Amino acid sequence: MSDLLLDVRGLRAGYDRAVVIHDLDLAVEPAKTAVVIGPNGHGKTTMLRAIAGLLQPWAGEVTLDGRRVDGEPAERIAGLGVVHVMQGDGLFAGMTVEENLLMGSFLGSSWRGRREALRRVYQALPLVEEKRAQKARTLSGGERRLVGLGRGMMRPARLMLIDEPSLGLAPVAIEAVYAALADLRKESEAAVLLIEENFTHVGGIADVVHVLEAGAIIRSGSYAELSTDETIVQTYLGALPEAGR
Amino acid sequence: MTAEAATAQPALEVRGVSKLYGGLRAVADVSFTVAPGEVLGIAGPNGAGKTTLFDTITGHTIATEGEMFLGGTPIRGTKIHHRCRLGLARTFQHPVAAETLTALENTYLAASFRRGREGRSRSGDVAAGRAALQLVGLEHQAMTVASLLPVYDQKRLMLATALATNPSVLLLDEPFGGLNPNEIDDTVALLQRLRGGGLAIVCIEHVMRALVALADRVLVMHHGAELFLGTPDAMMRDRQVVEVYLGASGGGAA
Amino acid sequence: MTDVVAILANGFIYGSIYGLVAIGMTLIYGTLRILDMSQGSMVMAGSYVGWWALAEHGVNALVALVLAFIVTFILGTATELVSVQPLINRAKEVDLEMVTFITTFAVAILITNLALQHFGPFQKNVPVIVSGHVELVKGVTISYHELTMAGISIVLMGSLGLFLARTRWGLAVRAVAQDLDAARSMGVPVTRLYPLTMGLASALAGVGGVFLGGLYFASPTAGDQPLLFALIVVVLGGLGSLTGTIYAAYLVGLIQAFTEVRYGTTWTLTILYAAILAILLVRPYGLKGSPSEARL
Amino acid sequence: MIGGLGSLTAGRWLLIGLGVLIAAVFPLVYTNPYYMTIIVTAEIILILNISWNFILGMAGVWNFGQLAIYALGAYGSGYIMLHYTSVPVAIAIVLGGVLSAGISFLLAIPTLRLFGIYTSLLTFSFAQVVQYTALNDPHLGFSDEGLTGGSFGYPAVPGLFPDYGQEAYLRAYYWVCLGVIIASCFAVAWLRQSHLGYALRSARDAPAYTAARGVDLRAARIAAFVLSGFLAGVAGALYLSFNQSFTTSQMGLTPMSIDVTMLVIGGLGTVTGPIIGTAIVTAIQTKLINYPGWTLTVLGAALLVIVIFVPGGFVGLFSRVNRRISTWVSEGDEPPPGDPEPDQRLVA
Repeated sequence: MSDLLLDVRGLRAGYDRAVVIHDLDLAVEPAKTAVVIGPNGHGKTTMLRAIAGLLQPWAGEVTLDGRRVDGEPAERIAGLGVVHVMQGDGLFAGMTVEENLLMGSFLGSSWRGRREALRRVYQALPLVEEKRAQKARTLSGGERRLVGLGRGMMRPARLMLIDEPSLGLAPVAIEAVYAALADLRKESEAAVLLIEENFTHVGGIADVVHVLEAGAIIRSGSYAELSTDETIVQTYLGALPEAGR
Repeated sequence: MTAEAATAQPALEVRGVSKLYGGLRAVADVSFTVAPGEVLGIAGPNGAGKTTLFDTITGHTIATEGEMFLGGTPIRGTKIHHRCRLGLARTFQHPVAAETLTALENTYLAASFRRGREGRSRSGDVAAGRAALQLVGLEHQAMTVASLLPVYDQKRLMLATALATNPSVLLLDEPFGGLNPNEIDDTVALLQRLRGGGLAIVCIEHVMRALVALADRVLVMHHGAELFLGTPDAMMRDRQVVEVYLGASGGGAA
Repeated sequence: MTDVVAILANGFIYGSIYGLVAIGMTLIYGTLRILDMSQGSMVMAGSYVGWWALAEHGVNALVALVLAFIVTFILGTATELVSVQPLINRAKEVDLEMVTFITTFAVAILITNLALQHFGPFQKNVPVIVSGHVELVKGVTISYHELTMAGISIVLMGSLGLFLARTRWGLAVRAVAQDLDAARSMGVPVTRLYPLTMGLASALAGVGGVFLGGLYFASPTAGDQPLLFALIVVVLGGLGSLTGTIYAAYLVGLIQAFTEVRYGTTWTLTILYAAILAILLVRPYGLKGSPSEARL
Repeated sequence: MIGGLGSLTAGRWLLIGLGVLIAAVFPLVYTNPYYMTIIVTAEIILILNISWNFILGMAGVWNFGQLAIYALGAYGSGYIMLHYTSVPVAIAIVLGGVLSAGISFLLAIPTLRLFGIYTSLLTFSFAQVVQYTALNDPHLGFSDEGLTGGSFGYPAVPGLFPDYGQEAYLRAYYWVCLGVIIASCFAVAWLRQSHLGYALRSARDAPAYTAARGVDLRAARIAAFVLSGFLAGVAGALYLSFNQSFTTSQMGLTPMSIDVTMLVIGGLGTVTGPIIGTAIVTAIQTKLINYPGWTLTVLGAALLVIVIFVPGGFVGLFSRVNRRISTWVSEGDEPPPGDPEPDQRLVA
């Protein structure tokens, strides 16, 4: 059991007494990519924020590399090698793209180390280098996601938490974001926990897929198994379309 | 929804409404009408502009362009409280009320501005407030301070204060969010009863099971614009909707 | 002609010192989203340190300034830990912006009256940092003390700007101001950053206090006037906007210099606050400020 | 019948009746002039605090200009007493209140366009302008002592009972002020349960929700400004009449901090809060009168401790269940660009 990178047991969390996550279990193996899908309003982002420490879980255990982290503040969990690419983009609107990236390596080592990381991200994401001097607020949705991702790559990570990278993006922008994700997975051995509402793009990168509904994981399996599974359609469309049967 | 209801004066008409934040088109040229007694569902992924559309109709945000009519009267530019008194009521995504007042004091205050209220009589307003609590099954909590109510009761209180203003159009923002199955069924039954009485309902919702059971028509929004407007069955068969929600393969569906 | 030179010279001097005191308030509003009403009492504390170091112990000027910086830095950090931090984790049930207006105000009352007990109500003369003066134009003289005050204020403001723009911790302060959750997930230790930011802001006011002590005197109420002026500057400049604060500081300095030459010192504050009333009527968020731009 | 005065239990009525009785009989028993002067002054400050508690505590409007409105009531009534001696003093005092109510109305118009900390800053600035104008007024040159007498104090005015002996004078003012206190407490208690009262309290708790339920927030808050302004003006006029003078030291940071402490210690937004708070703080002030600086140190510490550690009183009252919604209370206040669906992210 202890070889798991991230082990979530019986997680319970919510806002103002409104329970959103009910008794959730989830495991992520080192260097593997787990994807959690499910319709909106069922607790995906709440789960991620609870794991990342931005939200105090009400019950349950979150273990990272065998060490209990539930209840720890987000800044300490980040220090343990967790990178959280937030929903929307979580960029610092009033700062330039490069300043945003440098914030990504706030926990990084030396000045030189940060310059090196910057060079690496620019090489991997040429578009981000092009916009380096622009204020983040002037970027389009797709550009912001790429900078958010680039910022996540600025420091070595044991676990990357990525929150709906395709949110509100045009198809071409989604392609670019997922291409960057695929490259990222190739060269870094960090585990990835990615949540997504849109199911199809995850095929290329998901080692295992979990379906979250009403605050708990109801199904898990490989992308192939789940893509023909009827419960998925049930969860998403509320009822089986007659014509489809 | 019978034919003549469609030709009668629509309870709510929205024509070409847009909302821009800098370069971002949060709501892009949306139009629809809702007849008395009809339920229009609004669906769409996060960031599609649903709540922003609501806010432009209720006046919490100024629409950049477009017109809105409540039972024929234009409401663009009127103050929030005027729109309520004209018959437009809304709920919020999070249960909210005057938390230091009791449940009945909340519904009494709302009832004191209800549409078609004749003469100033406090006992009349209190009675209307109590009736609204009964409607949602909260009369036993009348004297409880709002902040002490459990979350489901707070959601019902918010609905009760909206109904206390005797609206002709009711805008619901994720009424089923965070509810368990039988709470969802109770709420659907209540809304069915209300629409029977001629109330037009517009409902943003993610819980598809409830939306499909309730809505006559569904408006699916994506990137702030209308992606689909039609019956729930047609929605499930529509390629674009399935793609936006499920992606290309759409599982066993289309 | 001499009037114009006097106005410009005095305006420059006043603007620099108000900038130094007000920039601390803007730094705090930018990061913590609160208005620190204890900033005036930090100026007062600085003036007492100046008096203690220079008058009582004849320490050299630079050491006195550094001492004031350190003392008020500690005082400012303590103020945050006592009057703001306990409220932050209750952000849900408490309106932080409003309640801290009261709690920092309470700290100001506390510090002012502790000074009153310890040092007594009488004004204490603080020696000037450097004596002598220079005559710019016939009839208009500026003391070296005032010039060094303006010089050091500009140096400090400049280095604060550089710190925020170039250093790792400076970026972190700006990041916290713009998106707290995102900054925390970058690993920024917010519970340590908030007190240190308030400490830094108070230290700037403390150094200002030593200079103002030299110009006027050290007394328990030495902080009241600077607080009133700093409030004017911060509102004029738009809360949270650094550059706006610096422009506003020199604008207020010039207005004060002008009214002093024309109407005498009595009407300065009245005219300035009337200006604030007018500004807030027309632009509810101050000259440069606006809801979404209240970022550093 | 919801709430309303009728809802007070018989026990509460007995308690109130007893309290009023004791207060009324008190001056017949106790006549030490030094302490009686302190008590009458405390009564006048209590009237001011009741007015401030109504706008700050009940209506939830961050008005830091109340002391200036209180002072303008004094100056207004003083002007009438001095220059229109035919007008009976009692009427002059009421007219002082009317003047303050008018000024509060004018102050309300700009203040209610602002949000958050800017409301405090605007009203605070208004108070500073009034204070410094009055301070410099003798040099204005209208007449040798100007309109307000500045820091030297308003020129002697006849006041209510000009020819009474000291003991009778103190007792008369004690009863007049007691009458005003009882009347204003009942008025506030009645207002709190009135339609306006519910609208104000609801607007304080959740502005965006209250507007969506048909309440005209602006109109309700302007009414609160005017009512609290009138009472503050009467308090100012009473102070001038009782002390025969009114100096600018009545305004400014120190008196304001003492009054805020009184409101907070007593429990902001409650009917009895100002009574308890004014009594406690006045007792502390009197006890520490010969230790300069100690009073305010103790009060500053008390204010800090109570605001932070007493969840019930002040802190709980100003809870914002969801600050994001309440900041959108009126048109034009847009969420930060690039964040079209801020609420969506809260749940999932």
